Amino acid sequence: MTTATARPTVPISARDFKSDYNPIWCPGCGDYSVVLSFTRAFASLGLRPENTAVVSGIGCSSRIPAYLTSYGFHGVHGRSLAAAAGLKLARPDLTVVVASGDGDGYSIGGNHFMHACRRNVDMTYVVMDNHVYGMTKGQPSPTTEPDWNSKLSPGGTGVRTFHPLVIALAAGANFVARAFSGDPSGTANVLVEAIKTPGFSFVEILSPCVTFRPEQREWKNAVRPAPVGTTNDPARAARYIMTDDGFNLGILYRGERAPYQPPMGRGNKQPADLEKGFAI
Amino acid sequence: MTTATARPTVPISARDFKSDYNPIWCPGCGDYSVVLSFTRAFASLGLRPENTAVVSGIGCSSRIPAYLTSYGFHGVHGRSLAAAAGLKLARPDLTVVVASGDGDGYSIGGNHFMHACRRNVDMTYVVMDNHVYGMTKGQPSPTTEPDWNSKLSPGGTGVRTFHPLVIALAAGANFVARAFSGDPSGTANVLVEAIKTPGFSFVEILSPCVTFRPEQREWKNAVRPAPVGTTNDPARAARYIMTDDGFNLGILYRGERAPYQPPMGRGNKQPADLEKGFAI
Amino acid sequence: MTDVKKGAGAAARTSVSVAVTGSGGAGVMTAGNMLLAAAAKAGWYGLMVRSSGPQIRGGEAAALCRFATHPLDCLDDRFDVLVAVDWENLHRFADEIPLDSASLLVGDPAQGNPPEVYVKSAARYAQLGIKGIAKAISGSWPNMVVLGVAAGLIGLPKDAVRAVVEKTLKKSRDGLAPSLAAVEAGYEAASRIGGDAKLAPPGPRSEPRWLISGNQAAGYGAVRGGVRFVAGYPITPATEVLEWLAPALADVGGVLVQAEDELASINMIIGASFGGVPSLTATSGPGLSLMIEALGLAVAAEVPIVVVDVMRGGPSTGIPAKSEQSDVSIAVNGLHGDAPRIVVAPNSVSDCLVTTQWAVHLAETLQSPAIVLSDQFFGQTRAVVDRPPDATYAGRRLTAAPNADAYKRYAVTESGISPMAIPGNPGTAYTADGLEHTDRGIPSSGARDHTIQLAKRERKLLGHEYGDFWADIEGEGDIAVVTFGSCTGPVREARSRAAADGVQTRLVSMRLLAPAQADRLAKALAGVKRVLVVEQNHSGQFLKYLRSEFQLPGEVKSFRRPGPLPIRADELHHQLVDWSRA
Amino acid sequence: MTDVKKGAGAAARTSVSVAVTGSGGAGVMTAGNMLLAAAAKAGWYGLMVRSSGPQIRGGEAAALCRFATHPLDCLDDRFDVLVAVDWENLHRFADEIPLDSASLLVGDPAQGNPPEVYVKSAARYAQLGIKGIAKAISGSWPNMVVLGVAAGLIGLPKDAVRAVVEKTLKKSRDGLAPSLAAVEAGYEAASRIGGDAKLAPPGPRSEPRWLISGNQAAGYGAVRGGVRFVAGYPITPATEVLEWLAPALADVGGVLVQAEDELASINMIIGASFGGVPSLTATSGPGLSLMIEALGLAVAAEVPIVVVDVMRGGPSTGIPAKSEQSDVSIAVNGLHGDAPRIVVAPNSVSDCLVTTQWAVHLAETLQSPAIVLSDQFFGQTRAVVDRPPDATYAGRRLTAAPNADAYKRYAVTESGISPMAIPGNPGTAYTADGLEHTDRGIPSSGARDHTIQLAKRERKLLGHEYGDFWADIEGEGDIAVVTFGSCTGPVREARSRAAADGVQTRLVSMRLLAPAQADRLAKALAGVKRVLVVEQNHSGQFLKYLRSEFQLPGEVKSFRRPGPLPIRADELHHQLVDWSRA
Ligand SMILES: Cc1ncc(C[n+]2csc(CCOP(=O)(O)OP(=O)(O)O)c2C)c(N)n1
Ligand SMILES: Cc1ncc(C[n+]2csc(CCOP(=O)(O)OP(=O)(O)O)c2C)c(N)n1
Ligand code: SF4
Ligand code: SF4
Ligand SMILES: [Mg+2]
Ligand SMILES: [Mg+2]
Repeated sequence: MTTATARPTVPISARDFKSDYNPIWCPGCGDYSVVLSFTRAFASLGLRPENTAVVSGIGCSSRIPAYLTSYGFHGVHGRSLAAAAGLKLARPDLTVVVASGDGDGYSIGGNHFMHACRRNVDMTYVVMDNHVYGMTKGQPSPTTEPDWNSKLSPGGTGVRTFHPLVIALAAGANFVARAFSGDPSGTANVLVEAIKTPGFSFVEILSPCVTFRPEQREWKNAVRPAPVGTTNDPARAARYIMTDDGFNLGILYRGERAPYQPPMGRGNKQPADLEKGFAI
Repeated sequence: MTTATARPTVPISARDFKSDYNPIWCPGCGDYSVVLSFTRAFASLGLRPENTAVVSGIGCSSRIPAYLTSYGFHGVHGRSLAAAAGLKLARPDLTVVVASGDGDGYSIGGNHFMHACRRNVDMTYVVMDNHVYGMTKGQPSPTTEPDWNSKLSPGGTGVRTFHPLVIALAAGANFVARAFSGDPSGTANVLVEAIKTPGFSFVEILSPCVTFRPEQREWKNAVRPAPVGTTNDPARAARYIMTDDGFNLGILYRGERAPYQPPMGRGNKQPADLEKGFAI
Repeated sequence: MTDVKKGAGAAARTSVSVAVTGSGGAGVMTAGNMLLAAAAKAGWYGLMVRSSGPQIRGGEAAALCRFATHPLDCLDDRFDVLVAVDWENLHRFADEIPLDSASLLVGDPAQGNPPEVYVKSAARYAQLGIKGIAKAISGSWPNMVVLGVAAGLIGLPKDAVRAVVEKTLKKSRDGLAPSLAAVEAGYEAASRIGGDAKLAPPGPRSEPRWLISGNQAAGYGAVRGGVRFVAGYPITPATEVLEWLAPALADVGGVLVQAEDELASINMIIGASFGGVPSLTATSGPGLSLMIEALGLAVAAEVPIVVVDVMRGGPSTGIPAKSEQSDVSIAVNGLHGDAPRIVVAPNSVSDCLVTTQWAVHLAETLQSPAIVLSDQFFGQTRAVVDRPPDATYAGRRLTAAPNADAYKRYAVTESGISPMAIPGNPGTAYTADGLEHTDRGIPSSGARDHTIQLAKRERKLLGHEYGDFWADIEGEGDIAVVTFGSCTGPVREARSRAAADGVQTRLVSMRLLAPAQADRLAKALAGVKRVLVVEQNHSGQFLKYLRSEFQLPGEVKSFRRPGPLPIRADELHHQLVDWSRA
Repeated sequence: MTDVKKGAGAAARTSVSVAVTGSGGAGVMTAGNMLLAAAAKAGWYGLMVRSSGPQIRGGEAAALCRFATHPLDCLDDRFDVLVAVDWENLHRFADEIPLDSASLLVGDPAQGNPPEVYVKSAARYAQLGIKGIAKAISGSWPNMVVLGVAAGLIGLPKDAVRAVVEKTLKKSRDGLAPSLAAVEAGYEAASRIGGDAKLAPPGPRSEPRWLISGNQAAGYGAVRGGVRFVAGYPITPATEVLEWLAPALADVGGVLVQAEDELASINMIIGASFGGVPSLTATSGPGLSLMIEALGLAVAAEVPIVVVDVMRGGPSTGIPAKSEQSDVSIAVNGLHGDAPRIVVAPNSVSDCLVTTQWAVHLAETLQSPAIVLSDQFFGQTRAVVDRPPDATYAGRRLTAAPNADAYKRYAVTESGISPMAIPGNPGTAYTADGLEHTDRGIPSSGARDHTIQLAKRERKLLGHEYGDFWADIEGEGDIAVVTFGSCTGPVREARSRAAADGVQTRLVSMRLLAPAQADRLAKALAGVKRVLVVEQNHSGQFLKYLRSEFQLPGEVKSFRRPGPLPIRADELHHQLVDWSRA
């Protein structure tokens, strides 16, 4: 996180980060609480709407920017991390948070995910994982169980599920956590730490799709705080995450990699100075 | 590997798999020997040119199909794995090998790499890694050292290198190996095992770019057989690979996942039978 | 305007339009589907368009139905009957469900007052305590009452409705009886309300009929054309093509894979087709945009593939669930380099079948990518159609013989088509290439090879004999309407209304957009003094394309409007009549 | 045809073309670059095109140079002098380096015989033991001998050549003396060979001159226009734009990132520009194809960005290192939905600077994506140019004031341009959206919002006053040549040759392709009876585009040919003269 240039004059509450636009989500969708967690985290960090930007792709989860009062960017499907990296590199003074879904982030957006982890630009990546494409009405995503039946994959895809946290670690993310939308304050706390940690922070939020995966209502009984604390050893974290059942919550890894710094010259030349190279 | 339907009548030698078209590569390029390894592996497996297909993207390394006598597909940059998966799923009787480079495979093609590992279609993926974009004359690739100086990244990218073998394991590849183009028979042997192993096999071949990375001529002094044998435990393999220096050669992991089987109905209906669903 | 069958009495109409609306959970789509199924069963034609607000689930929804004694290709200009379960957000549908003084509005006064716009429409307002009726029948739902009301108002035989309800609810023994009772109560209410929205009796059913959506039809057309490999990535409003194909392909021994993205899906089908298996994908605008690079590969490497583009509102993510014809430019022009391709457009729900099948045939015959421009209206509309004819278009690729002498994959032939060696064929191994190449397929940057191969790829498309299927041409007269796709339905209706006013017009509904058929269009327009070009987009993409390829005769007018509202027969009718008198 | 300065004696020419060829390692590019630098130093104008075979390194290569007393925008039709270090694969360059009976071929008989095609050309063959001369000077290389020969033959002052050699080799003390000796030997040989290829003395140097490639010029134009963020992915022949920008941006406080692919690079620049920083990427056909989806996002969300497309041979991977103008269609038409965008094309190497700067200005002013259609010829040609004027085009985006009352990002204004709130600005937080939206930016699928926003986005481009810079218009006469980009150079030369034959023509070199400037073109073509449309592609993409947007007056002819061979002034000259007499 970079401190906003304009210092807050009036304290800002969570409510100030909500927008007046009504979500289009189904009643009971897990994503409602994620909005709450975002606003709480922003308020508790003392951010200001004008210095905060939330970037997203396409999907139910990706609709979040419009429900917040902050600068928002609702781009195309799967490319939110690229847009966010451009924004943060061009405007290092902003706090940049990216909101995505398991389809947007791990399927079409998978390459940017890996490379964002490597590049380690200072921003926070939040994926609302419901193991399904909600917006397009119920197709399997990379995190969907191989035997989940759907119209597009009768009898299941038969494809191994994608382990986002393992990939994030393997690719070099600097902060890896899992949260549950049913616990908005726990999620807000994780978001606060994610935003505060320099470099690329990845937060996977289990967020039920009550319409196409009604059985996910049971997730509230499955989640629990991870029995181990935060480690800064990627190998240890990998070992732990590879063997967990996907329901352990908390900050599982926090590293110390310096955030990406694009090559900078002295930066004090005028454009006309560049002409010297052409002169005969 | 699926056995070719047409049984070889005449034994085929490695030479029969070479084409008469002259490579465009620079003298001394590592990729020359990879052609040799391909032809030897194909011959020793008793494959036939007509039942073998080599699919590639764009890059110096991706030029390989034309230098072989087998069916070849030289597609667009970064998409070879997708084309190959389509080919193999439509034509399970063919032996499908994919040839790529570190730019083609890990940068623009990174998403297909991850998802190919997960999907586990029965094919072999060979990446000729020279830690540079050779074809476009010397830009950093994901495996390039962060401090390698180039015109496009003066002083280096500062970005952590990509660990292809770790990612392959984390994503679910069923066979993971490293080879060196300077050892064509060792490489051929690895290819034979990769092709024989059902599911998605990944072979990273260190293949020097003598033009843009002349220092890679020294690789021949750095490589050595891996001190550990092949394991079928992905966690063990991951631990080992994460800590090696990138120069240990051999088959580092071989799993037992069943290859991807697309959903199949009874498959015995006629198109007209499908009309019943529309009838009033 | 609603057609009235001559001599059938004022109350018996050949076409009736009914909308059923309600907010989340009211089940109006179910009611609409049952109405359609019952009408189909009873021998009428009909169609139903789903319309809903932006909510994923639970928002306001409308089932827009039209029934008739003849096949239908579009909605009518107005609705005869609107049955509203409640008034919530109904005003949002005002443009989509126009009422007038001849219309009937049925609604529940317990829910409040009808929206202002409908009060102003002067439609007759019949108050009906829908929720109350449902409540009185324990276990029943308002939508079943509505089903009965609507069916009763338009004169659907009760048997047909009962049969549909029974079939739908056969698994829920408890639900059936109350539902039937609710339908019964609806019929009673309808008879009290009365009105003149009764359908004329259906004609004899000469041929088998289907109830099908354009997306299903496209899927089946693909299978009939020989497609046995499909890769796709979900996107509204194309997903149903894939969802229909998934079990269907499995049944006929084919394969469907869900890809990680559209880049993968199109490259997968190119790989599969290189392997000799006719292949297809379905998508919409954003996905098509991602497929542009690989479409060029299919052109250069001469690999046949079909891409069904179910158009929606653009640009960018645009309006995902609504119809628009705004992907014409990208389809006919959107590749880098000189990249000839085939673009076809079905012009009715059932034509989605034959045109997709034709696209497969053309792609295979010409070893070229073919784009099928369908749209959300076709794709997601369910319609009662005559079973389409068994078209003979079957993919037939010119393949190389085993051990062909000195095989040249890109041999320069007179037709431009060269035998393609399919992997497995001995003695003809070659490398397919997106780099410019010699006739053997060896990469070449020489001017001669480039010119020869560019000309060959152009020639094979230009030289093909596409036959009469290139367009539907109807009528005579010196005014011609040139259109394509889902505008064809309203144009057809407008033409027959204009004819009733004594204004004769021609219709050219182009099924083959690219390659342009200049000579054929010139012939079709011979003697024409005025050309009206009709399309559903903002910038006149179709007209611009026509201008770039043809010299349109006489005075040319553009009639266009972007989605989501359909172009109506009524406005076209006026345009034609006014113009004829100008 | 080579211009001869009137009164300057038969041997003093205003333009001379020299090619230096050799196989791998012969150093012909170095020789060519030194020749160009020396000519520049001595006061001539000139340019050099690199041509090489498909090999990555070590294949045959040619430096195609032309020198003149006036600025140059293209190669000549033929070469006056060809100096060949060896004959290997020289025949491959036969089309690119045409010789005729007035040409001089210098080569080494020890390497064998000149290729058949050159023997047939009847060029004078001067035998010179190039390798032998080099061998005799210990530590020297044949390419330095060739440098001396070529410089001597065209009359470059020895001082200038020496100075360049000294500067280039200043770090290699040992290499300098032998190189200078080899150059000296080359000069001697040249004086023995003689010939009439001497350049007329250069005119006075009025303004500062630069030696620059089009790709560098585009990069500098971007910086001058205010671009401070660039993301890109390497691709031939655009990489040098990025490579020039990497250190340059760092120097002026900007940022360049190498992205993982083109999807990332364009989305990165959209994100950065959303953040208020003018942003750009550079690519070629395949990359542009991958950027199509996000270009639509920039249209819909109204985010200014610039994409420099350095065109190469297409379709698909095509011919990566050779020039072609075949991305016109995709640039002007290649987005899904109704997506107006800006397309500009520089028409000389140095114009790459000003036109790119203008593109940044237009993108920023109109909050729209702008595509710059450069090509491989411009991009990779190094040319001596007059320092371009200081254009005043600077990106100026209309931004929102802090705490703007009830801020509406997509407010409907008369111009269509709405103030854009830049993150950091308090009280104007909004969400930029690729979904169709209301004026506030709230997603909307309503017909009204859609029509309003489509019209607004169209209006802001159509209503802008682009000024005279939209095209370069020259001359009078009832034959007009309409062209763009790198065809402009040969057209200019052809026109002046035609004028010498008494045939007056007009030139319209369009710099602004989209939005189409119908009124301006009509004015430029007023009174014209014949229009020749010149472009370098196979299918006539530019002509088709013109036809789709304009009513071209009179008789229209298309003059086109795909790459890689350039369109030559000579053939255009004949076309114009023949046509004027037809
Ligand atoms: C290029 C492109 N392809 C496909 C789509 C259709 N699409 C919209 S959202 C979505 C998936 C969303 O899934 P996820 O990211 O998991 O979000 P959720 O709706 O489950 O929150 C898809 C495939 C699109 N908009 N653009
Ligand atoms: C879409 C697209 N983007 C960029 C390119 C340009 N390009 C060709 S090869 C290449 C990189 C090749 O690197 P690598 O895969 O490592 O192969 P190598 O040449 O090193 O063997 C690039 C960027 C292209 N052809 N297509
Ligand atoms: S479909 Fe699922 S993810 Fe989307 S809004 Fe409804 S419950 Fe939420
Ligand atoms: S550039 Fe490098 S990778 Fe390419 S051919 Fe030359 S040595 Fe090989
Ligand atoms: Mg999801
Ligand atoms: Mg490489």
